[in-house]
Amino acid sequence: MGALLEADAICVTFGGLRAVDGVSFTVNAGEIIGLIGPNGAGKTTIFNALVGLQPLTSGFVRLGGERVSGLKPHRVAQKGMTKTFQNAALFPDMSVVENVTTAALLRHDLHGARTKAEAVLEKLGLNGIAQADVADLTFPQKALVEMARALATEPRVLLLDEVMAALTHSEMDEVMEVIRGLRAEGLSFLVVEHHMRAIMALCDKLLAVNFGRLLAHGTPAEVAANPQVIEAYLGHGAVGKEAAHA
Amino acid sequence: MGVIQPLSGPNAQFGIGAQRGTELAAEMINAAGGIKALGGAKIKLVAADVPTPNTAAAATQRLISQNGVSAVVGAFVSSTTIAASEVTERAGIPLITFAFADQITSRGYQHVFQVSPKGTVFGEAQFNYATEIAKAGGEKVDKIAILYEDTAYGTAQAKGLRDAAKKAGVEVMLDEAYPLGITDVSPLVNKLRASGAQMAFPVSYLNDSLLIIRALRQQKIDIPVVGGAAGYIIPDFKKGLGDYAEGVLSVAAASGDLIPELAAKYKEKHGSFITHEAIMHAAALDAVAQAMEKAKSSDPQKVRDALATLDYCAGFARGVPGGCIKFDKTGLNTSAFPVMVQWRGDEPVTVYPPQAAKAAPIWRGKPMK
Amino acid sequence: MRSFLSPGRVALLLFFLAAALLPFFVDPRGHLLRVAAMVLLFAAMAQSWNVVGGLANQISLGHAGFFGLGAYTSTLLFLKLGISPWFGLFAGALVAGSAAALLSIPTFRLKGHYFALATLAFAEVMRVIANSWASLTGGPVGLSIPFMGSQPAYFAFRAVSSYYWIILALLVLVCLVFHLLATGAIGYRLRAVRENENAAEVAGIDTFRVKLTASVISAALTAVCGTVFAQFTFYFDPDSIFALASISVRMAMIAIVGGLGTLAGPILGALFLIPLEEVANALLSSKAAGLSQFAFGVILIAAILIQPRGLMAYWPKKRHPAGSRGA
Amino acid sequence: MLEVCDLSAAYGGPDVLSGVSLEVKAGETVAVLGANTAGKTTLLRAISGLVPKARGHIAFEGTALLGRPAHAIPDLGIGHVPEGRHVFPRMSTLDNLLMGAFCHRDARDLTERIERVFKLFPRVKERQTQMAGLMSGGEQQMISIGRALMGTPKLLLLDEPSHGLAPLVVDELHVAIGEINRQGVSVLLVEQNAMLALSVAHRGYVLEAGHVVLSGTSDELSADPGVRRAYLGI
Amino acid sequence: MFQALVDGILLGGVYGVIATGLSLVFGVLGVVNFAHAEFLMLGMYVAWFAWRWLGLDPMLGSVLSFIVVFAVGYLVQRTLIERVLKAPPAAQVFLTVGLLIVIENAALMAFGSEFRSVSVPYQVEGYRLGDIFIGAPYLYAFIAAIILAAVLWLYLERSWTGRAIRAVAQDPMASTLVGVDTRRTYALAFGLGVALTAFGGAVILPYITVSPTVGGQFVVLMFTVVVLGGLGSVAGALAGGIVVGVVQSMSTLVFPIQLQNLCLFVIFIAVLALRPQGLIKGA
Repeated sequence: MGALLEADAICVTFGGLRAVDGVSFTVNAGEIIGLIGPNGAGKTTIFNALVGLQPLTSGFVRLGGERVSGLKPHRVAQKGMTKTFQNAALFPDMSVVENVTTAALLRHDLHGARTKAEAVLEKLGLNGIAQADVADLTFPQKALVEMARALATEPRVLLLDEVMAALTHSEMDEVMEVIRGLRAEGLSFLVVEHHMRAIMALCDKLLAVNFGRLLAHGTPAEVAANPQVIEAYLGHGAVGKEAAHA
Repeated sequence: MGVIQPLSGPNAQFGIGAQRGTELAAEMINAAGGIKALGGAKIKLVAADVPTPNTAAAATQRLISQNGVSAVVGAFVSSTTIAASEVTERAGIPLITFAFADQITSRGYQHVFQVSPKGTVFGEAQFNYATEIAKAGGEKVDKIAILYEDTAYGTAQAKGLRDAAKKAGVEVMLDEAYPLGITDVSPLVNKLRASGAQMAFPVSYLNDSLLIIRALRQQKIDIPVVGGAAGYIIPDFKKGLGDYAEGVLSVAAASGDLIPELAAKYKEKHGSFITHEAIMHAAALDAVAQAMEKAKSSDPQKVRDALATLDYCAGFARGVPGGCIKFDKTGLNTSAFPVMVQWRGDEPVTVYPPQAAKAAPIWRGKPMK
Repeated sequence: MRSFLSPGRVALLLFFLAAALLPFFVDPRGHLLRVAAMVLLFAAMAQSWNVVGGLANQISLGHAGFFGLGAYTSTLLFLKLGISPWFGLFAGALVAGSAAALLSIPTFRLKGHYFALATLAFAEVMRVIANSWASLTGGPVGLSIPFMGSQPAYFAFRAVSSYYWIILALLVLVCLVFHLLATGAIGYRLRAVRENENAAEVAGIDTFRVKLTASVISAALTAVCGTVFAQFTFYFDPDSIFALASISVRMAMIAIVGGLGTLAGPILGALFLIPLEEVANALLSSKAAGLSQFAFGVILIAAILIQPRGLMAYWPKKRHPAGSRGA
Repeated sequence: MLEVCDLSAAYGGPDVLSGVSLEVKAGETVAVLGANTAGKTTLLRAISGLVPKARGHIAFEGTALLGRPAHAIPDLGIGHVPEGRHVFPRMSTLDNLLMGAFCHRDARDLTERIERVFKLFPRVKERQTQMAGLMSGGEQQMISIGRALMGTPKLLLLDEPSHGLAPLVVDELHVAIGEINRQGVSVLLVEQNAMLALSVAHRGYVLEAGHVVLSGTSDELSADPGVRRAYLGI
Repeated sequence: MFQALVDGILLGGVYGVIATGLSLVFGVLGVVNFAHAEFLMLGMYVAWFAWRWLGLDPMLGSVLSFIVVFAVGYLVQRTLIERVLKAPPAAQVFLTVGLLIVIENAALMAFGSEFRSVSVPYQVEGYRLGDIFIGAPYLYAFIAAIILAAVLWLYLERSWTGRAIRAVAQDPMASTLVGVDTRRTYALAFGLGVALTAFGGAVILPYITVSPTVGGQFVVLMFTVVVLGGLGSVAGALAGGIVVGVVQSMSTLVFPIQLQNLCLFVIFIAVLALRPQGLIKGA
């Protein structure tokens, strides 16, 4: 199997409600895949299910051909997949470098982890704020630090949950540059993003979800032209009469 | 002189009574001219609150090194006393107590004196006296129940009861420990009723004793109940039970009617009758004062030696059944024995054994000869 | 952390130096030294609690359970088998550590109030067992350490100062362990778990193992304190050794009043509270029963309301004194 | 009716809203559009007094709102349907509606008010004795709106009513919102579903990163390529 | 066997009311009140003094206990608890533990340490149903507890303030949006919670003694009941009370009474571990 990450008909049910309903997709090495859909469509639940924070009701997740569904998140991280959180879940009582070092401990001893953390911060251009208290950071900085923390676990697949929310256009460009750079080193990404501009510019392929189901997948242009997707986003009426909803 | 008593916490009631006893004894000695051999030196009491054994060690140490006490009197609670004695023994200070766990004088310590009989002796007496009274009342007892709280005091006394019953060939139908501070005794009483025992021996502090007596009445169980000191012979027992206290028998270490004039003084001062813990601790203090007279010194070591050879039969010592304080090698008062008291009106009256009795016991409503 | 001699470290070293010199200036058998020994012992206990309560932010109200296990294990080994309490010390640590590991299985998911309740019940279970299993534990009568003069091999000394040295050494040891935990790899992981468990998991931290390690270490250290306490006070009984207010809550309170999760917090807290209590007991207990305990409670409430981060918050510091924000 | 002047707000960190000004006239439906973290919800929360650190000026029928305790605001005639619906999950539908009239608990016309809600949402009537927490998202949204209407508001704040709902239900709500407005209640509608919002509203504002970047009538905004771009990047 | 069952139910009804207060406080404020049992003690003292000075039977004195302790609770909430509502659990735990120590020792200073007990005529009466004995005070306390539970249910279900309390418990933000003053409601709920417990304390006075340390005997019991019923669930607390009463009573048929509490603790830890939301779900 060529796919690095494979989700096979994953379902998540919360007390009768099907939050994720039979979603399947694959991510190949070095790909950047976008996951789009309106609020409440189940994107974050899919992320949580992939990394093991949310137990699956059915279906499988495989990483590099090896089954990772059913493992605890730290085991999944060890296998090479981790995620960032929607509202930057940093460890608030630690400095930036401490936050990143903690994650680097997964594959290094304390000394090695510090070195690794500094290297990651350097790569993301964050060495200027390495000693800062995370409470003092701006939102974009927090998002970057969280990305740095995730990178410190040395993943093969990184799931980014709205890292670009509330960024200005130039900040967004910077972050996209970083992501592209990492992809060039062989890292794969699955990103949830609301800024369509960023998603369109960044992703190789898009997955669109709504009501926990996959609506469409394909190149950004294909997906953006899909009537169902437009309707999910703009509400019906936006695409005119041809978009009779099923 | 140091006085350690539980003035707060669940046993405070007894500690306060005991402290009042020591205060009364000290006042009387001072009023009579203090320790004459030391030029009329007055006794000064330094009190410390020891609600738990943990605090006892620290408080005792403080009395010894900060206040330079010659001797320590107290405490009412057995475990607290044991904790304190570990300190006094190591410091070479005499400790005189009324607490009656067997361990207190069975460790071969040189500086511990127990004015009362041991807990097991109490248990034995509780059983023997009661069966003898019953026999005199024409009732042969061969099935009994033992109920006790799981404290040092309760377990020691229950052991005495158990052994005495075994010796007398009486069957123990129920032998049940329950936690201190039990909130509901109905399972206990259910078990008692089902056991078919003819007589019940509860060993408990006040809360449980009230609960047990009331529950028995509710269930119309008329098994005689013979209390094991502590909760059964303090003023609140009567306050709590009212008329149902009348006629309840209990074993006791001492009783106010043995020293009527001193008891009257106490009552005048505090408004209630003198409890046995007050008498015994007063006697303990009295004994130390006598030892000082005898040693002509307040040096702890000399006081200890004088105590070891003391034979004192006056003052508060007369309140101890047997009338004297005389310690054996282990530090136990050899002349003391427990008595049986029975509630008559507002006070318990000594009814057994005959040599100490002030009135005849009443068995199932009938007075005995 | 860069310079070895930060003001904090200097203060801490000065404290230990002063503590080491104290016996030369006061009566070696006296009360003052005894109080000082209690200060150090309670500082050590609070520091042990701090490993779980401060670093992992799990509020345990049941550390008396481990404390008592230490005291009972070493004392029973000595009384029944004649094994020196010096070995009993390690046996106690082992028993308490195992108990902590067992307790972790049902409680590791619990947080905040639920964890506090479960640990409280654990200590109560220990107390009931010690009370009821009289053939082994001596039951409610408690256990006495036999008096046998000075026998260093059996942890028995005449002078208070000997115990004082041992307790001081214990405190140094516990502080060292705490420091290594706080600054080592596990310290990073513990703080991460404390602050955001999900994020910690995703960052590759086995949160269960981290919490387990902390609670086992904390329990073992507490048990060592229990053994030393038993040897020092010569006597204990189930009600006092497994007590909620005077052991479990006090350990936690000293750490909190001093500064939760900080190295110096428990020492500051013990230095402040234990003498205060001693003075209150000496001055007030014969005046009005309950007054000193009342004062103790008022101080606790005041400490929580005025400065929940403890006395350490008043120590001038550049950055955060790892506070108590929970997830 | 409602005037918001130079409103800024933050939750401890950087400003979520900075210098927002807008107004709602009596009888109007006004939409506020914008991406996820643009500050729309904060705007509504600030009007309802739930953002203690809000600065600037908000006036409702001439009464200043900032600084007033949150629980005193509904009585002025402002109903707020919060994001995520926030029904009382372990209360029956009927009790949920009754809670909406808490400010008017002595009013005599409570039954009539309930009937009016039932008329608007017949489905709510069918399930009036059920626990609200067990009902579907759409039904919960109807209860939440009904609850706000029980206070007979003059202005209704609606926060993402179509969030996570199936298209058919969204249609139903859309009709109901129009009806509510026709009955004389002004509406301030926050939506991500831009086209739906504009089809109901008379006017609209577009928020981006805490600033108002566009405003105009619904028709103007619907035709604006900027709005399309902001949502789909095309 | 049946005797134990009946005893357990009678006892459990009262446990239920006592624990309901604790559960209500947690349900509405999200604070675990470790000092809750101390309000039981206060309620008992109020009823005792009402009996002593006014000659009121504790069954009637319980109403007075309810009112007085409600006022105390209201004040405690406004002055102390309110300030830690949003604080981390550690602050809440230790604030209430401090409160426990303060109240207990204040009572010790004010009332002395002696055990006090009322004496009322029915105290030593009992009823007999076949082989089963029912002590009159147990029966009366049970009836009083059931009546109070019914009144509480009506209050929470039917009155405006009762509904507001439930609303705040379920969603404080939405409650504010419909005009409920949450601060006042919190204080009301706290006062009500401690008053319920005080009432429970008063009605058991005929078969129990009161002293400053009586609260300590009920702490773990209360928490077991509440955790069993689900923290925050009022109906669950009542059911939990009965379960605990029956377990406590039945366990003595098999185990020594000494181990009565051990059974409770084991259940307690097991429930916490397996189903921290409680065994019995309810409103």
